[in-house]
Amino acid sequence: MSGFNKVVTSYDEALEGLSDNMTVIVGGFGLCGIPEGLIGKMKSLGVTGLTCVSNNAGVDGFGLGLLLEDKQIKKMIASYVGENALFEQQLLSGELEVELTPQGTLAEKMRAGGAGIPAFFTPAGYGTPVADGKEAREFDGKMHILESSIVGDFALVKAWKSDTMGNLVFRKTARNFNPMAATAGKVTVVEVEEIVAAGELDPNEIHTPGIYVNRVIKGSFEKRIEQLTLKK
Amino acid sequence: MSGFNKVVTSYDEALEGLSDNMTVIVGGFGLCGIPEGLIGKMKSLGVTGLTCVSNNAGVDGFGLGLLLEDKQIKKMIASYVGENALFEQQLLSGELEVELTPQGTLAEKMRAGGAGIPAFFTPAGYGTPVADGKEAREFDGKMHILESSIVGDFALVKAWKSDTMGNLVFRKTARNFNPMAATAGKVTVVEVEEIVAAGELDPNEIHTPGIYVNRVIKGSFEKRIEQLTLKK
Amino acid sequence: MALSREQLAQRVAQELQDGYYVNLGIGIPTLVANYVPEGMEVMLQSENGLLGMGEFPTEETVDADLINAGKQTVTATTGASYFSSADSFAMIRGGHVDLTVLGAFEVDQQGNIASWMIPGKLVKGMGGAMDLVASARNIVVTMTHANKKGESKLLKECTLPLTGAGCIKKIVSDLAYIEIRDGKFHLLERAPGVSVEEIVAKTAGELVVPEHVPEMNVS
Amino acid sequence: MALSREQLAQRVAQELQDGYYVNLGIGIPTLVANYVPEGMEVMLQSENGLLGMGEFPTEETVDADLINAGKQTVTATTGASYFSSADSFAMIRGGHVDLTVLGAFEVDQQGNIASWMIPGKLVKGMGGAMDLVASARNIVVTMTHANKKGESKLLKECTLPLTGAGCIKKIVSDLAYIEIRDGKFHLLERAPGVSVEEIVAKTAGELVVPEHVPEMNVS
Repeated sequence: MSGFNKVVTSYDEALEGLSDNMTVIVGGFGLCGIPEGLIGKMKSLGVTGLTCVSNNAGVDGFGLGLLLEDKQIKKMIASYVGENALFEQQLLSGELEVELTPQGTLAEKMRAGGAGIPAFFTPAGYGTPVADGKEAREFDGKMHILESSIVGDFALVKAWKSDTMGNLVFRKTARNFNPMAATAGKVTVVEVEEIVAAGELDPNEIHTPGIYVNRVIKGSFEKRIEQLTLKK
Repeated sequence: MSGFNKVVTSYDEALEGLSDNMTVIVGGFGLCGIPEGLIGKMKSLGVTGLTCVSNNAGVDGFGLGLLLEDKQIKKMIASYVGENALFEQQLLSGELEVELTPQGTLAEKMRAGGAGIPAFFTPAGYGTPVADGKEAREFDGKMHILESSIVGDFALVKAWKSDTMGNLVFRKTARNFNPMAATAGKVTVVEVEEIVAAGELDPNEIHTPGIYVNRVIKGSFEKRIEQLTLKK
Repeated sequence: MALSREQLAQRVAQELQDGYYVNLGIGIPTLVANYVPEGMEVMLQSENGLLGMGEFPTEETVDADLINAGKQTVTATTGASYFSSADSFAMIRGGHVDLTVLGAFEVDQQGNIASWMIPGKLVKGMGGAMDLVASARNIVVTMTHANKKGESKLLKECTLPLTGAGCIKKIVSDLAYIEIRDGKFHLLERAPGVSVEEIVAKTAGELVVPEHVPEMNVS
Repeated sequence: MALSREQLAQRVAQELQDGYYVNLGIGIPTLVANYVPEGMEVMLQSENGLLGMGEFPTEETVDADLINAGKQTVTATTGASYFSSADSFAMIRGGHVDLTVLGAFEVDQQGNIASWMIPGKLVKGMGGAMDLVASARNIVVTMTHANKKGESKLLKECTLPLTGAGCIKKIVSDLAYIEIRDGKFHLLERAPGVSVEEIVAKTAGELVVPEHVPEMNVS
């Protein structure tokens, strides 16, 4: 077996090394493009004290909402939460801490984490509560704040296809936070719909090169729709 | 004609508005993936006092080297130059100013320019002449320097294919600096090998969305090879 | 009479130009897509990673992998492209979107906007709103002129935590079209049948009223 | 006897591990690709935007759009990918490359490296070298131990402008394999037939010499 074969066949292998109090970056936007099986496995592993970094926190009974049921999440870093009664309860009771981050800043923090950029200036959040305690500076007549990057102990990613070497292709808007998440994990685990042989993906059309990926597992997905909206 | 039709049919239209003393970002790595026709047009237009931002400065008689013949470039921002006798002469005589920038920093400066990030910290260049006059700061036990973004009055880009709406696909390593350059021009002009109808490119495989592109022109390319190296 | 939601969208749509890339927020802003003038083309940017958002899908074409920033199922138009959230906000932060339309709780005469957080109420988060208002060069805020208690939402100074500072220049309310410059609100148009007096009464901030205030052109 | 260029590459290749992503600089580092041990796979990263660099092309397969960082025509291996320069240096700066091999003019016992600029000579530029040395966790410098005048290139303190500060930990020279720790050079191996005395004589910086210095295993 080649040193570049990233395929694992069990969720136990996929999440080997994941333990309490770790920081876990999770791809997805709402319920779109989330690594469903890996989240389920986090739940069954029972790891607690997690800091989860993800744009949203799922809904009751699906997505990261599953981890709230057993109070596995200590802190959530997200741009938009509260699609979720359990989340609200735990937040109000003080069992859960939330760090709200502008969506673009959150995306850029992950990208920077993967790209060796420890901090960057952004205009988003200047003059708002998000700027509290952060350095502000003017560039070109406009105020910006300094934001720092995020790296996860694990990054859990959902992709459409992977080859055995971990080269990834995403599908439509299920791409969202997944490519940045993939770069920002000390261990990056990817759950995909389809695994193909190395060489099957066009090198010109790979969204995430395999260098960022440690493990790939073929999952099966419910792909629950959060807001089914049809043409009238 | 739709407001999204970016196709122009003459180099005059393509470079309309380009004038003396502008900052022009030019895609390419060596002679690979350079907008040959647009560079040729810059030469024939005779614009001078240009600040050119490009990884390299071409060779004698090809690429940006062409603009040196009539001393059109006042300042070059690049990571590696001097494949070029004329360049050397003009540098030594003081007719040409050079700002050498680490290659990754140069790429990130363009990306940041297009992405509304005015400045970022990078470890590259700390402790070297590149750091002179720049703010240095420690993150996570490692020293970094603050680098600022680059925006061009024009960005000249070479892509493989474009649709009429300016959605771009690059080919192999001719991609290089072109995608970032495309985002960092106040006016972005793209020279391509092939223009296809809108809808012909798979939306999932577009490298640069048309929102960054102002004008597209079909060029013809010599694609000169700088270092032909064959298998023995 | 105060504008309906549809009329608000109609008036905002008059800010569109052919070839504009536009980001529409959730709620009334979304309706603007229904009033793009005949013969004009605009492309909608959805900040979750889609340029070229189309109408809602049919039951046959619905795709869980294709949603908008409101998490609704959508379609993609001809010439659309998909990209990551980082690339999407690079586009937004870099000022490449021509027009951004969003709602607000309050706007003040300095151009500050509050739209995401009411102290004492559970906060859901700012989503992409802070990035959008801090970056866009051309923003239209659309909202009711006063809240349900009749209190003005156009203030001397915002009372709620801000979404962005000094970034709003245009407001389309149900009563008026207003621009912000020189630290003041400027009344440019009034809703059909709405008196200048009513607008003045419902504007808490400093309002500059010209001699003649034309009526908006909405149907 | 001092190692040949090929032997230098051979010794550096012993630092490879199965599954490594590797960036090889121009010159001797490039030769390392010829000595990947049997049964081991590595992927070469070329900073102009290619992961999975293959051998040189034939006349039939040569492609002007497929070059390496030295601007030579190359091929791509199975499982290769192309990406932009920003993405390439994100990969490099983010520490995702397992091993970086490059040449140098001077290295000092603090791990500083000078490799791009000789004052008084025309400077061509640093290319990607500053990003590579500042970011890689695992760097091997390969160079001759002394310059053509016989002057040591392993110094107490670099005399030339630096490429990077405090970033070098391993040197494979034509005379020795040396590690840098605690602000000192540590002699770990010597080239076959080269005496410890010669290495000591040609090392200007502080060199820690253990009792037994094994010979390198090169053919």
